[in-house]
Amino acid sequence: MAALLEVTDLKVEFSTRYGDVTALDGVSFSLDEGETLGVVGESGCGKSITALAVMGLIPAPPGRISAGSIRFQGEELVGAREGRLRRLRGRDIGMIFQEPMTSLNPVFRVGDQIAEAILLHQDVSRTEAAKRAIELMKTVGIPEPASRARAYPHELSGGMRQRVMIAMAISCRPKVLIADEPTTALDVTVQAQIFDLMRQIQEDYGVAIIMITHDMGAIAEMADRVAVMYAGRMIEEGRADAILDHAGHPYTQGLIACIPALDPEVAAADRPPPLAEIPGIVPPLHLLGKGCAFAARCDRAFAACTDMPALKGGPHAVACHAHEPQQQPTAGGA
Amino acid sequence: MSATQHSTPAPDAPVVEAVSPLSEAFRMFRRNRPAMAGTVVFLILLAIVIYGALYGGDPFEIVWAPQTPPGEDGFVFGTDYLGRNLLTGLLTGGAPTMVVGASAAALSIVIGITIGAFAGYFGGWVDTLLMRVTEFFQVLPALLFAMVLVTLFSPSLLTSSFAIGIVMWPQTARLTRAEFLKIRELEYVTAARAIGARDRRIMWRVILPNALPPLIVSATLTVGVAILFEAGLSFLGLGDPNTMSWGMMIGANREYILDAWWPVTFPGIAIFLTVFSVSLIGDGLNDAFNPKMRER
Amino acid sequence: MQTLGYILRRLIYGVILMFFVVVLNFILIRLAPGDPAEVIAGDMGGITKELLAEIRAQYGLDQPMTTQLWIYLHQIATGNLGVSYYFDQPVSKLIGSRVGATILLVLAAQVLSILLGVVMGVFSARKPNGPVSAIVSVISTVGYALPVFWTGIMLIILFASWIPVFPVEGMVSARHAATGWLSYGWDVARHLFLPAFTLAIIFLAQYARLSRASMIDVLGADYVRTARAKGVPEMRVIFKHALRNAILPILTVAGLQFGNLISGALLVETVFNWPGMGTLAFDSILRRDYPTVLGILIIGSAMVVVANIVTDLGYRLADPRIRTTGGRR
Amino acid sequence: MTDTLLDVRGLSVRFAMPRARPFAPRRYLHAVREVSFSLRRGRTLGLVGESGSGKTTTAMAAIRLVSPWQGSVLFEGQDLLRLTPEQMRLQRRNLQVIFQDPYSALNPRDRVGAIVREPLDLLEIGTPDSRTERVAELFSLVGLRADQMALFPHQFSGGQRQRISIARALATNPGLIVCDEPVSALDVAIQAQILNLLRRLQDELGLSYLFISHDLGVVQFLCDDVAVMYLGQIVEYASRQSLFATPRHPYTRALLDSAPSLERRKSAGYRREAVVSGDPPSPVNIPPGCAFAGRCPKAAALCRQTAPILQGPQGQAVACHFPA
Repeated sequence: MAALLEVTDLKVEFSTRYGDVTALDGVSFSLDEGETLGVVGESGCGKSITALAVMGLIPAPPGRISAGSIRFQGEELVGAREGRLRRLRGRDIGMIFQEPMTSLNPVFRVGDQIAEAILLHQDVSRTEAAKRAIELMKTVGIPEPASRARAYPHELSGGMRQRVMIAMAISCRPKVLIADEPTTALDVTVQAQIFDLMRQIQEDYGVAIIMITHDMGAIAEMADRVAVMYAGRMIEEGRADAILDHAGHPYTQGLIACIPALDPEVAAADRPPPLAEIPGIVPPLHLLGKGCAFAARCDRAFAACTDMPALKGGPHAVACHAHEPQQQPTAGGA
Repeated sequence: MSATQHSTPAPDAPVVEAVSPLSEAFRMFRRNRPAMAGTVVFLILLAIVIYGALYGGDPFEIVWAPQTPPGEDGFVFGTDYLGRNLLTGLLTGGAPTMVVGASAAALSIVIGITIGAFAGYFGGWVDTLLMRVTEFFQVLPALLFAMVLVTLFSPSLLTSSFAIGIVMWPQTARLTRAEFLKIRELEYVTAARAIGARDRRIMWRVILPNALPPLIVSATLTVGVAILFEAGLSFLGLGDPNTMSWGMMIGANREYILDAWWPVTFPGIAIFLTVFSVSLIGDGLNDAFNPKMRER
Repeated sequence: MQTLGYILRRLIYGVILMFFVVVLNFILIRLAPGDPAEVIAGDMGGITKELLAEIRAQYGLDQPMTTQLWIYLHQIATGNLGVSYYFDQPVSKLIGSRVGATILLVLAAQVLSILLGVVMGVFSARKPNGPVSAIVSVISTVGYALPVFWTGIMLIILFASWIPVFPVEGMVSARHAATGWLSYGWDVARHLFLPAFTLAIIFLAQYARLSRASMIDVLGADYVRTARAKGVPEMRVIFKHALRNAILPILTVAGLQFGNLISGALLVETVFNWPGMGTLAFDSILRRDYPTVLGILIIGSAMVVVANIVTDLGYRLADPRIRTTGGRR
Repeated sequence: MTDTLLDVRGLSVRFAMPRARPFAPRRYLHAVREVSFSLRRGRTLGLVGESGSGKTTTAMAAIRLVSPWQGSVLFEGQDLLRLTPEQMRLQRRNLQVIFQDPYSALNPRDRVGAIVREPLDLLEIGTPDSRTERVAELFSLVGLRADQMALFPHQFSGGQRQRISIARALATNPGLIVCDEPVSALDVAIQAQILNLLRRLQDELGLSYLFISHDLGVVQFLCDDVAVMYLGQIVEYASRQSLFATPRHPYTRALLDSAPSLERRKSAGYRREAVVSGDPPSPVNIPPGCAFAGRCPKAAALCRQTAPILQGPQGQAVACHFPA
C-alpha cells in the first residue's frame, strides 16, 4: 500500500545575506493513514520548514524547493499549480500553529473564521457553515459554543484559541493534520488537554498527524513513529519506542539524556546528579560544511565524520558513522 | 549571528571582532545607494547655501529688466518681476530656509523627546497630563498657529524658528513615548534597576539610546517638514522681510506666473531638492536601522 | 450603548480641549505687544477713540484679567466670536460663509489621498522588492518633499496655459451662478479637482508609505499564514484578512493628519483662490484682523476635534479589541 | 544566628486596572494574595505555577522590583519594604536577578563586559582596576572567554547570553539570586548546560536561589523546597522529596499528571486520567472559596464557599479542604 504522504529527498534553499543556504537537505519520510509521525529537534533544525514545504507555504522568495518530491495520495505537490495546492490546503491537509495568540485574525469572530474554512472547500450555505462551525467548536470541547462563536480571539484564553485552530483545521475532515509545536505556548495543564483532544480526534476521524515538537515527552505521548532532525537533515528515524529506548544517533541520545525528567529516584535523592550535556549549539545554516553537522559537538566524532553520513538501517535508520546497527528490535515492527 | 559560538571555552577559538549595532547600521547606510545620493546632494546644497550666504551678494538689488527669461543677457536663471537677479536669490535664499529648518527641528525634537520620555517612563498621572498637553497642541492647526505667533511677535528668523518648533513637537513626543513604553517593559530595563541604577540613568542612558533609531529617522523627517514649514511661511509673506528666502521668492512672484514661469519654478525646485535629499537620508537611516524590512 | 457613552465622553473631552484653545487665544492677544484694544481693532487705519472705548468696554479691558477672561469665555460660549472691525461684520458670520468650502476641500483631499495611498501601498507590499514597489516609493518620497503651494502653482501653469481642462481659480464659474444643482455640482467638482489633488499629493505620499509598511507587517503575521493554510485564495487573503488589519494604523494617522490637512488647505486655498477659511485667514493676518484670525483658529481646532472623534469611532468599528476593553489606542 | 535568609510574610500585590468609565470604582488585579514563605541560606526555593499564577510577581515584589501592596519582606532580618529608595538601591548588591528572555535581558547597545561590570560601577564596589579583574574572573566562572568581553549581546547565542546574565547577577556577590524562568526560553540541550552551571555555582559559592519555573522537571532537579502557586496564592508548600512523592493538593497532582514524561507512551496505550478542565478564573474577579474549585475534580460545596488556608506540618503544608 502506498503511503498517504511520501516525502523524498526534499531540499529547500533560502537566499539570505550570507548567500544561498540550504535549510532542508535530503529529507525523506512517509506518513500512513491514521498514524502520528513526530518530528523532533532543537530550534533551527528545519522542523517548521518541513511542515511549510508540505503545505506549499514556503515563502518564495526568498525560499524555494530546489529538489525532491512530495507526494500526497500519489499526487506530486512539488511544482503543482498554486490553485491546486490551495484546494488541498485546509481540505485535505490541515495545520495548526505554535502561537494560538497570534494565529487567529484579531478582527474577525472565531465562528466566522471556522465557517470560512468550510465555505472555501464545501458547497454549503452560509447558515449551514455557521451551524457546522458551532458543532465543530463543541467537538473540540469549547463550552457554550454558540455564544463563543460570536467572540473575537482576544476574548478567549490561549487554550480555547488553540481549540478554535484545531476546529478550523479539522473542519473539512482532512487526511493529514500538521501540528507545528501546538502546545509550546500553553501551560502544562492546557497542553495535556490539547494532547488528549488531538488523540481523540485522531481516533474519531482517522486523521494522520505530523507532530512537530522539541519535547521528547510530547513524542512519547503522541507519536507512533519519530523523525529526528538536525541542521536541516534527518539523522534518525524509526518507531517511537525504538528511538526513545535505543536511540542510535549521539544527538538523539543526548537530547533524551539532557531532559530533567520527572523521576521518583531523582526526586528522592538528596542532591540529584548533574544532567547530561550536549556541548555547543546548533551551527548556523550558512556555516554548514560537507561533513556531519553534529561532528563538532560529538564526543564520538572521528576521521570519517568529515563525510556526510547517510540515513540507513531498515526500520530504525540512523545517520551516523559511529553507529553500528545491532540486532534491531523488530519484534513489533510494522 | 557571528561565527564561533561554543558555550564551553575553547582557547584556540578565533577572537571575534566586536560589531556594535550602530556601526552595523552605518555600514548598511553606506551600501544604500539612494541614501548616499541623498547625502551627496544635501552636502552640495549645503555648500552652495554657505557659499551664497558669504559671497552671494544682495538679492534685493534690482539689476536688469524685469522678467528676463533664463539664459538671456547672461542671467542663468533670469530675473524676477522687479528685475532682481534670480541667481543671487537662489544662492542667498537657502540660508534662512536651512537655518530655520534646522533650529525649528532641533527645538521640536528637544521638546518632543523630553515630554515623550517623561510621559512614557513615569506613566500614570504624569503620562496623562503630558499627553493631554500634546493632544492640545495637535488640535491646533499647526500652520495657522505658527502664522499667528509670527505675526503677533513680528516675523524674523528667531520667531519663525520658535513658532515652527512649537507646533511640530507633538509627533516626536508621541513617538518617544511609544518607544519608551515599549522598551520600559524589556527585561534589561528591569535588570538595570536590579543592579541599582537610578531613574535618571535608566531614562537617558538605558532607554533613550535604544529608542534612538526611530527617533533619528523621525528627526531627519522633522527637518524636512520644518523646511517646508519655513518655505510656507515665507511664501505667505510671514518670513523675515529683510532676508531673501526661497519661499519668499515664490510668494513675491506668484501674481505673475502666467507671464514668467521661472521666478517661481527655480526656488521651488531648490526647496524640493533640499527636502528630497533629506528624506532620502531619512529613508536610508530607516533601512539601516531595520534590516529586517529589507530581508523580507 | 457602550459606544454612545464613549461618544459622550469624547464630546465632553473635546469641549475641555476647546476651552483651552479659547484660553490660549485670550493669552495670545494679551501677549501681543501694544494695547489690546488696538490689537483687537486691527490694522484698519484711522481708529477712532470712540471705537477703542467701545472695544475696551465690550472686552472689559479696564477690568481685572480674570474678569476679562470670563467675559471672553462667555462671549465664545454664546457663539460670539467677536467682530471683525476690518469687514465690520461678526466673525462668526464671516467664517460661516467660508467654512463649507474648506470642509469640502479637506474631505476631498483626505478621501483621495487615503484611497490612492492605500491602493499604492497594498500593491507595493505584495512584492516589496518588485518594480511596482520601487515606483511607489519614488512617488511617495517625491510627493513628501514637494512644497504644496509650489505644486499648486506648477499645476496652475500647466493647466492654465498648456492643458486648460480644469479651472485654476475659485470655486464656481460666474456663468454657473444659477443653472440648477447638477450643473452647479459639476462645476464645483471641476474647480475642486486641482486644489484637492494638490493637497492630496503630500498626504498620499504618507499614506502610501504607511500602508506599505503596515501591509508588509501584516502579510508576515501568523494569522495570514493561517488563512493561507486553510486555502484562502491570495486576493482574498490580501483584501479581506490582511487589509482589514493593515488599515488600523492608517486610521490612527488619518485622525492625526486633520490638523495638518487644515494647515495645507490654508496654503492651497491661497494659491487657487479657493473661497475657504484659508484665504480668509491669510487676508486677515495681513490686515492684522485678529478677531477673525483667532476665530478661525477656534473653528479650525473644533474641526480637528470633531474629526478626531469621528476617526476614533471608525477605529472602534474596525478593531474589536478596542471595543471590548474600552481602552484608547 | 538563624540560617533564614529571606522571610516573606503576607505579601500581596495588586495592580490598578483602568477605570471602566470616569468615576467608576477602581478595579484591581490581585496578582499576589497573602503569600508567605522563607528561604534558607544556601538553598533553593522553587515557585511553581502556570502563567498568571503570580509566581514572577511574587519574586519581583520580594526584592522590590514590583511594589507590594501589603506584607513584609525580611532579608537578613531587615524589612526591605521599609527602606528608603536610596537604602534599597544600596541593598541591591545583595539581591540579584537572572531573567527569562536571554534576548531582552541584555542592553543591546552595551558591550557584554560593560554589562557585567555595570553593577560594580553603580554600587561602587571595589576600585576601577579591581572591577576589571572581577569581570574577567566572572567570565571564566560562567564558562566564557575573557576576549569575548568586547563583543555585543547580539553576537552571542541564547545560552551564552544567559551565561552573561548569570555573570552580571554574580558580580556583586549577592546573598540571594532570583532566577525568573532562566531556562524556559532555551533549547533542551542548552537548558541542561545552564541548569548544571547554576547547580555548580551554588555548590561553589554557596548561593541562595529563589527559582521561578513552570517546569516541574527543572524544579525537581534544582530546588530544595517548592511552593506551588495558583491564582496568586500558595496552594502547596513542601520539601522536594515529599512534594514529588506525595503531592497533596489536587492542583499539584494535576500539574504532575500533565507534565510531559518519557514514560507515558502512546505505544503502551497510555491514557491520562481526567486532567483538570478549563482555565483559571480571572485575577480581577476572584471567586469566593477556593480559587481552584471550578476546575477541581474533588470540589465540594464547601470549596466554593470557604477559601482553604495553607496549613499542615512543616515541609508539607497544603491549602485544601480535602488534601490527599
